[in-house]
Amino acid sequence: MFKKVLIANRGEIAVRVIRACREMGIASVAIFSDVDRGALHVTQADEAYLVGPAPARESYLNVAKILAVARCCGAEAIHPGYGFLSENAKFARACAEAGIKFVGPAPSAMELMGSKTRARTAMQAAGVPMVPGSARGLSVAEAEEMAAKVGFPVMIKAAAGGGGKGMRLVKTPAELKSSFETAQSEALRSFNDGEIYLEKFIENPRHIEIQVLGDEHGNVVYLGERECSVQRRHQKVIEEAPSAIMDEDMRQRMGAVAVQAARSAGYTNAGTIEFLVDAQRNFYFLEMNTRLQVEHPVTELVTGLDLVHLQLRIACGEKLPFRQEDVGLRGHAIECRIYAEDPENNFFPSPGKITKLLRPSGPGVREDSGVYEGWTVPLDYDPMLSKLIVYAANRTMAIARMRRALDEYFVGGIKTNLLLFRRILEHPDFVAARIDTGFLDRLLAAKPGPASGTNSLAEVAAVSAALFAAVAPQKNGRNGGSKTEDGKRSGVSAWKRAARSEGVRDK
Amino acid sequence: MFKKVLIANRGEIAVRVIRACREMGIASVAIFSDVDRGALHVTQADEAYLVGPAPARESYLNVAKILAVARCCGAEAIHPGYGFLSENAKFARACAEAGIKFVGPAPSAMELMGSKTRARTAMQAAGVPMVPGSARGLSVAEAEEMAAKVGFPVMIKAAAGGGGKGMRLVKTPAELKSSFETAQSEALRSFNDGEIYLEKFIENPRHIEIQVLGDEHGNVVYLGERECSVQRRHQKVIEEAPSAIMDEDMRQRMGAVAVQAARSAGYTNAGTIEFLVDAQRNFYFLEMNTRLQVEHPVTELVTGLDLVHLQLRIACGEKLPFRQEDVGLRGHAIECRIYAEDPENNFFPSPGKITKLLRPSGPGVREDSGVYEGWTVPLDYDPMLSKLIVYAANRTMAIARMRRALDEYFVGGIKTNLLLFRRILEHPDFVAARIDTGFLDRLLAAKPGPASGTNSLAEVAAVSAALFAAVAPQKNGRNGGSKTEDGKRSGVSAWKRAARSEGVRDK
Amino acid sequence: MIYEVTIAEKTYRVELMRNGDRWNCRLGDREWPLDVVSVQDGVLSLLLDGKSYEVKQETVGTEASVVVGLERFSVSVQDPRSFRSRRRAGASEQGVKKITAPMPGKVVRILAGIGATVEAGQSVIVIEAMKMQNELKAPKNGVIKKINVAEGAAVEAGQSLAEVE
Amino acid sequence: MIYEVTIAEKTYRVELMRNGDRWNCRLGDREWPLDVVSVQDGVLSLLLDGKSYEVKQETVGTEASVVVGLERFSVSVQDPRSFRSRRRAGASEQGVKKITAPMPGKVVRILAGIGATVEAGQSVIVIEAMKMQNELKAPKNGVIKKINVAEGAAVEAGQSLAEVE
Repeated sequence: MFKKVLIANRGEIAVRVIRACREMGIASVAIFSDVDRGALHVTQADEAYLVGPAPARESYLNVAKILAVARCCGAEAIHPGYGFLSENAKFARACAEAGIKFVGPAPSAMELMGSKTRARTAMQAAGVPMVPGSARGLSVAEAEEMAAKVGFPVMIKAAAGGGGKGMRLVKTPAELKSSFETAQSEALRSFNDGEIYLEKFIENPRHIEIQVLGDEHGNVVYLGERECSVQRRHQKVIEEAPSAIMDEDMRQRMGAVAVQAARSAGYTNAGTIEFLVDAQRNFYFLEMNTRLQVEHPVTELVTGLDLVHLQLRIACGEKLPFRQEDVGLRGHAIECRIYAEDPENNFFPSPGKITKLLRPSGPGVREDSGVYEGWTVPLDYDPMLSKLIVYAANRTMAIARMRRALDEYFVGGIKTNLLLFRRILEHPDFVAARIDTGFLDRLLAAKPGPASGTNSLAEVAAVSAALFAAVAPQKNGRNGGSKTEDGKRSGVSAWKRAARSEGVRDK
Repeated sequence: MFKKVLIANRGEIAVRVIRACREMGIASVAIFSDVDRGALHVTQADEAYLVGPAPARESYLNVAKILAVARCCGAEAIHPGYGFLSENAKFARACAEAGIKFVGPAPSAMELMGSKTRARTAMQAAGVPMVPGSARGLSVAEAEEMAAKVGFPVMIKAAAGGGGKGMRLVKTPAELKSSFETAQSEALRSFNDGEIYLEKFIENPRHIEIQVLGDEHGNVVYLGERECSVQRRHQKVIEEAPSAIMDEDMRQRMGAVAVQAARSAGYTNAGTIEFLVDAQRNFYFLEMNTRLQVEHPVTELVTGLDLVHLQLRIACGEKLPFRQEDVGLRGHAIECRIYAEDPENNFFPSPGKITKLLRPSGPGVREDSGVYEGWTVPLDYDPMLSKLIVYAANRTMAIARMRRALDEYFVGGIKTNLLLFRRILEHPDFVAARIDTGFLDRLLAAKPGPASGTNSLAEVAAVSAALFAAVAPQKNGRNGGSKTEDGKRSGVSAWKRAARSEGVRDK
Repeated sequence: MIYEVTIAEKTYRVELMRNGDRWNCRLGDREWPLDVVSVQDGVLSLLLDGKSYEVKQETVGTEASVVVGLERFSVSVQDPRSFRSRRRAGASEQGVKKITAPMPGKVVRILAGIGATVEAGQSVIVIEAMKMQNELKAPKNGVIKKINVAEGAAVEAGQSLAEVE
Repeated sequence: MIYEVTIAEKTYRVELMRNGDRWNCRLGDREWPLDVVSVQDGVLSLLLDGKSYEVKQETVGTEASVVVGLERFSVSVQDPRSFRSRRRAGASEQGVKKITAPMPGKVVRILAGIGATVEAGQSVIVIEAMKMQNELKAPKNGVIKKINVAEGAAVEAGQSLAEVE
């Protein structure tokens, strides 16, 4: 096994990989930008090195600097996490040239899957079901012809696209030309690549993905599916495993396709084949993610495996320690992505200091966090704070458990999306697993109804607010009579100050 | 299902049951003593009622008061947790008379198993293997005769005993009479019951127990075993599932015996049959615990079941939702009992205020805690703070994961046994699963060797101590520049005060 | 002590009376004995008629909330000393209004300069955090009287960025 | 600033020099630049030659420790102002010695009254917590000069219970 691994990432995923390294007896090396000196991944790693200022392109994307650190400290491998350099084939190549193992697939597989049109062609050749449409870049005229063939509505997509950019839904022939041109200019601006293709639009599909794992000896297995249909702007919000619409037959068919896709791409290490599934349970290849996914924990909980351990063992040249028939699914897992954002203000990010952090625990609760009480969430990166994952014997119990865990979770000082999860988990469609990629938008468009019991709770809130203002007594029983410390009153006094300054503002 | 359940307990197990209630949509009712007003179980429950002053006999053992609270608030059932009233058949009877369901077995089963000699007789009749010895109270003469028959060494035991009291190891015939008399007078004093019996002494046995679960419709299943051989003074310190010495054949044989034992006692709800296992893997009945065990989480992790949910469903009259053949074990789980005690000072309890609490999390880590940062652990009860449980694919990985979790765990302000677990988990005998009930005493008797790298770490500690004293800078990067607050310096200033007062003490 | 607490446009008059170690509370025409302890900084445990509430106090920027169980309530508290001035303040909608940053960020654009006439709801300043942009709007019709920041500046939550008169 | 830090009977002379935002440290004849931030109250993150240490400060009763990684070190720190008096104190073993409570508890028995002659290691007071009893011993040969508590009294960690002269 490697003696030392550098983690080219930050936040919860860096902490996740550091934990795996510690469990495997591998020294972990963190990198950090100026604003991350006190970040959790820095304090938890065995070693940590500054790689540049806050902007990611000067630090977490700074290939030369990261490789220099790796060489200098003697790291034998680099784990890229997700995001940042994780799907950057050039970085993977540079690692190889520097004699450092990149924990992921070969650069050639990354490049193949990085181009949507090349991936489409390759997957079609491998017999993977595709959404009807073109497998290569089109002109406007060709697009019009193809659209007529597959039938409206259609999606116009940039070959180099991602994250919803360079994508347009076209409902009628009349809109096609202008949508094509807008998408193309957006793609040129964003990705410096104007290649555009077209697919039939699948209405209200589910997003279901298959986790695959391949070693460097030709063995590839699938580890069941994840349902990721609860999305906002193509960003996953809640993921679960297994999917409520899956049966063993469909799982085996999708799994076989995913393994075939991975094999045909010469894929090694952990990867994910994303599919769209329509109302008739037909599934279509969407794309392959050539890295560890944010939502990998739900697969870990239902399979009992540790994907990061396996990634490191595979990268080290080990064979997969089990075969397909050894993989079994048990129970149900759900993940909520906790973000520093304000769902009541258009999901605007809310960086700042976490003044209070109460974390859930107990039976079936896992938290993969990248923050701590007192940490100031910088405004320079993704606003994800933590992932809350629960496990229970079945979906109903997992939902109940997640609600309980959310009740125990409290983040003070910044806005989070915690209360939004409560709304989702109580929604009858979610409870009944009637979800598709449009579910969350529909939920957000609906006015939240008045919660039951709000009135009497409002009275409790009013009394509590007065108590906080009145300097609450600081006692917890006979032997808990700690003295009131001045520094501990900041919350109350901030409130008082606010009240007073409001009072005098317009004098 | 019940609408409201009262939890007649405190600490982590009360919180554990409250969480299960919340997950099942049951309103939870906590009870508390004067010193527990701010305890976690009080703040987490839906309702909470004072039952008396700090001494347990006036509060958590106050049957009349607890039943009055239950009646008054409309609780339909009482969950007793473990300890306190959980094995008190009189309490179970009083609940039944008050029309409140006791979550546990029938009082008759509790009484049968509560008397060691009666239980021994009943279990022998049911064909459960017993340590050779007497099944009833003996005179000194009878004891001498029996000892000669089974062979020395023998154990002299009080029928009403528990927790190591009224027990004597006798190695030679000459010692027998005086040991018998000492044990008898101790038993009379402690339990007001001088009945004494005798068993052959099993040298260095393993302590392995079988979890059983019976519904009120005659179905009884076993849920695999737990290995609890790491003990100090008959108190379990680390538990794991499965046991490293168990194979499927032995598990089935022990499981069948345990189910037979439970059936013969008319046992319902969750219970545990404890066995001693000798070096030849012969197993002997030790006793039955007629309640939920502290260490139930390791069984939950390897079976994927929730024992508290199942207890409540059984108490409510539901049938077991699975059969024996549906129970499968996967992976390995280990539990450490975190106590407020000082292993370097004869394990003396260390109550007091928890000034800092850093809790482990991430993959495979579960914490069932009864405390929080700022809570003052009262000096009136058991010093258990929390249970740290890990799960991984196999025992080796579970040990590595527990070490990692312990590294992340920090309790400031009081002493704990956290560092002791590190010693245990690094011990070659523990790693090789060469453990028996004498393992921990042998480890504690040995001088801890000098830890590797201590010298350079001592230098880091020295520099850090100076930094703490010098008012460490309070910054975490560019946007973390929070001001130093006076109230937050208590640690450093306490240090300074100590240094100064030592300096002037002898002037 | 009397506090006026406003939640969702409803104002509650809360009177707190110390009673030795405990508190009594009058809300409207009801009076309760309060069993309350501060379990952690900013976290109260409240027992009311046997019901247990864990109440958390939250301040984000200049916005104060109280979280009871699963519900968050934005609260505004007036303490006794600010009563009179507050009433006056409530009556006047004519004075200077500030535009404050709702969260830390960077000023990326200033859309209306000093002296510009703006309408209520018109965007005045754009700030950015975590790659998302937020337009801060004029709170009333008026004229931009002051701009306290420059483009590119880093701002803290609650910082006053501009004033409209 | 110079500190003398004693760990396991070895004393380290640590000199800290502020260097703008940072610190330099001299330990023995080596000098290091320190990259140190306080991540939480009582928790430092220290980077030394690239190695990352999370260091926690712990005070239980009157005993101060520093936890580095998995190791706990009992430390005693003398700051510059207490140097001289400390040296004197170290030299005198003849004066009054206190018996202090190592943890909160209840005094269940007093085994030696005022005026009694005791030997070092002889039990003087028994305190109880969580149903376990702890015998507190005389720190030196001498005579019990003072007893500050009565049987049945509740005591705090670090409280002085008796004095031996």
